[in-house]
Amino acid sequence: MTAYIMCFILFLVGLYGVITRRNLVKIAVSLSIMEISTFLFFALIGYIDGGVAPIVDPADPVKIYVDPLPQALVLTAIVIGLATTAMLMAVIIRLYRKYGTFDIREIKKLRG
Amino acid sequence: MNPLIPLLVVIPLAAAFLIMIVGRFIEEFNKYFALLVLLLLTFISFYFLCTTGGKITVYKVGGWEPINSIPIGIYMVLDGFSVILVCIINLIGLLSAFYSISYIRRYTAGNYFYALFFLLIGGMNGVVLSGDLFNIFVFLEISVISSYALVAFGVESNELEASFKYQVLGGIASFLILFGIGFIYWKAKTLNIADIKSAFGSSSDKTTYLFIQILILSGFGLKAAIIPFHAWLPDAHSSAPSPISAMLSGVFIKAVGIYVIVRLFFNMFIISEPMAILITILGTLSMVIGVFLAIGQWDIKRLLAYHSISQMGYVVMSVGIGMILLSRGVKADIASLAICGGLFHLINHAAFKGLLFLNAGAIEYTLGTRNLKGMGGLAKSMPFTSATSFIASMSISGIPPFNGFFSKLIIIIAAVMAKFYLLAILAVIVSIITLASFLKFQRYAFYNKADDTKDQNIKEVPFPMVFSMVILSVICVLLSLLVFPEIRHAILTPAIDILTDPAKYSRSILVQ
Amino acid sequence: MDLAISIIAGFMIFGALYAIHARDLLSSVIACGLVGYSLVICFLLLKAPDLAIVQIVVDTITLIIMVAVVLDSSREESYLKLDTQGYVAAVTGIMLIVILLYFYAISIKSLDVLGTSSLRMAKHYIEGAAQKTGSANLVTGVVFDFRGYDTMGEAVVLVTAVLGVLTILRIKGKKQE
Amino acid sequence: MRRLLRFARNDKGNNEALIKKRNQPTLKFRLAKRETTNDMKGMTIIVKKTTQLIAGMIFIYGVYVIVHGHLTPGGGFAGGVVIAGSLILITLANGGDFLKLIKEESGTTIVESLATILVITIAVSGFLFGTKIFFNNFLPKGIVGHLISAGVLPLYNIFVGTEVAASIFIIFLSLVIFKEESKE
Repeated sequence: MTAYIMCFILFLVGLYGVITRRNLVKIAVSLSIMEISTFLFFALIGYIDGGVAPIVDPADPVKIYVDPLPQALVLTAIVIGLATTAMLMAVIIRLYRKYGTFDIREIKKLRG
Repeated sequence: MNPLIPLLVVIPLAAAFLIMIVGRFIEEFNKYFALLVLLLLTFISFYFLCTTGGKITVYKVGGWEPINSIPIGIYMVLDGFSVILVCIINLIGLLSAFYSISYIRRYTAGNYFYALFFLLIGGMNGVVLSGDLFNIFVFLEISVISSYALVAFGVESNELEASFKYQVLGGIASFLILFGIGFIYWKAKTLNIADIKSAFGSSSDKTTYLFIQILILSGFGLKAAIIPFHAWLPDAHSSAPSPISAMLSGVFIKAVGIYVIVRLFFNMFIISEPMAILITILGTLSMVIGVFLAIGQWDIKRLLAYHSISQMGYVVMSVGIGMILLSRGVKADIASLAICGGLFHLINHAAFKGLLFLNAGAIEYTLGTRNLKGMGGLAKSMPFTSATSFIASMSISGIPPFNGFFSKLIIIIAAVMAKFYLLAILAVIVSIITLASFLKFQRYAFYNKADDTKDQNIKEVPFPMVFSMVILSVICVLLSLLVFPEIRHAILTPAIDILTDPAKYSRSILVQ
Repeated sequence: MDLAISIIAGFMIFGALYAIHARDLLSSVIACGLVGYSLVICFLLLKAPDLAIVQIVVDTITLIIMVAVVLDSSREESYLKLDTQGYVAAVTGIMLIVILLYFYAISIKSLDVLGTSSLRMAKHYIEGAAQKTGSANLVTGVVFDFRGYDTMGEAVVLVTAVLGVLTILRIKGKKQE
Repeated sequence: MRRLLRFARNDKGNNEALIKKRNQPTLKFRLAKRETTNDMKGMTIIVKKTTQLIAGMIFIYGVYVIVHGHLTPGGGFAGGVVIAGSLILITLANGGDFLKLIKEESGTTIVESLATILVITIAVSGFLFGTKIFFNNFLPKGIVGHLISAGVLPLYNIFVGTEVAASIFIIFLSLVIFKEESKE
């Protein structure tokens, strides 16, 4: 069970970063750390001891396979994560061109 | 297996891509095509409203039949509760699209606007019609990502900043939800909502359930902007173009926030008293704090956005009262009354908050400002906007002939009958403060003397905008008909039955 | 397996902490990329080669996009003293983390231990699934056949992101009056 | 990473002052200075030629992953992402103006919209032909382990692969174009 706890600690590190950091890029980095920990969590759920990767070999069919469903979910979630990161980076680059800084406090100050 | 159900999701998604391809070559294609498609969708959804009634229809995507009564494919579920949401989404969507015909002329890239608009609608339809937990997440992401882009549609600095804030909080919410889904899969080994209910039913492990419920509640609570999670809403809803604000505030926070919370906590989890009390407290807090935050605002759209938080608080509170009573197993009739009030108010809120945001858009379109202090005397020059916004303001603050009064009345009666006197008193006080706040809005915007410095050629907004506002105000008046038992029985009772009888949903899905 | 994954996850936590606290934004971004690459190793250990292929490329692309944004700037995180709001955020953050972690550690005790997962929905994705879908790769079978509707949604999410990025990066938002 | 840095620096054009300012931060690379005297956009000819070779191989690997998606690890998403990676590699090596970038990058959007619409069309054709069920695998399944088997899954793989590659490449391009445009 240590692996599950480490995985959740990673999630919390990301959450801590989002709450405390005041830099746009750092916030994006923290979000992507949360994302990574979630993927790890799903992969851990599906693992079965002694299982093999879920690819059927017609010649030798009797085996234990790991659970393919969480893997399919992560496959979907990875691409969704890429989409959200791209959106976030687009807004960040736009904000940087407007204000010339990544610091969220200065942006607030400039906006007044 | 009604073959029309997937069409509600596929048509808007396909329309978005068609607009991107064909709209490149044909000018003005996007507007008329959008109207046509939304008209079709509204027609389909009202057809469902008339035919669904009390039965639950399941559509098995891919034709995968359950094995040993364990579903293996994705289910789409249409029942009395989701059909109400489908109608709201498509109807408000149609009116907003009609309104945007003239409103969006000031912006560049109309094709992108309509494509994202359709993705927003398709995503929300997908969320509401889905019976599978991960599928809800995927469609939620479609609608949420398109709303990120639509909030920043004007690419001014405040819009970008609002979008950034929204994206960060929305990102946290998404990962909390995803983690919660992982937990549920770990515990139940299945993703179908009805099947999760039956898998959960056998074991009793309080701590794990509580943790899962808190993850899910905070995730979807962030999407629904219940009070400790509300920080993104005023910025995002006030920066978006007005038709989009109407969509976001009138429909979006309900479809991806309140709907999913209610659906999961009534039909998937075992109703537990601590969670019910927590939900009621959160609802009450949003109701009270939202309205106090709204008083001090001078920006119209921010004021309306804070009122959204407060009005959603009414819905969450009354649903929470129903949950408490159900979890205690007493007074089932009062529980169904409370839930009825909540759903009624949810429908009403979609109508009048959509209308108010459209009014705000009309004022901004004419004057170019959103500050209440810079307005005045608009009642003469903009009669339609003034009249419709008067109806909406009276509706939201609960003045008798309009719809808001009846739903608030039902909520307060339910709270009194369930012996939550404090909540009833708070609801009345909040309603009075709402009235004061909207009287201020009316007075400063429409009835005060206009500044002499302003040029006097203020005209009424173009026809499409007027038309949408008038239709919505008619709907506002008509919705008060729902208070009559016959009509209420036809529309609201199927939804209430599904929520008050928790086992019914899972039972009737698993046998199909 | 538990031990191996824990060690890699520990490394990932260090990487994440460095990424959050580094002064130079470029190092921060690269540390985040390293965390992603460690995830690839975890996927390989957990017998998920499909995920490993996708993650390694997606991580590289994310890294390229992030570096492209960071290199365009002054790269230094401007060092301002924590104001009151910052302290409040930090304290609430740490309290929240401790509570959540404690709660989590209690609540996972009753669940399946790593490696002993039982199957309910996924049982039929494995038994005879190759004949049902005709695909030897079970993950592809699940992604495109049993849960093909999800995959359509996912393809649409990616397109939505493209439209969103193109929308946000327009030079002019409003027409000149 | 090093290539990327040089690309980003070169991207700035030949403005000496800018480059000096660029060089101030902590990380320094020796190659960067030599390149500023080079008139060509992008990286050195060696890098370009090598990249062309490698990118072709990566591209073919991506196609392989897509086509064998139902037999070996990988599939539409993995292969599409690999193809996008090869395209991005070429763009990075050759510099921004290699593609004659203009504001409306119309071509790729159409490809990607069309690919998605084709995925939806196949889904709906399952709806029409295959006993009225959305997302039905209505083609004959074939023998497990053969290249042409698994009904519509290879088709899904191909279209999703195209769509993913186009989408990711377009996201990258739009960021690059934006940097070019907003410089003035």
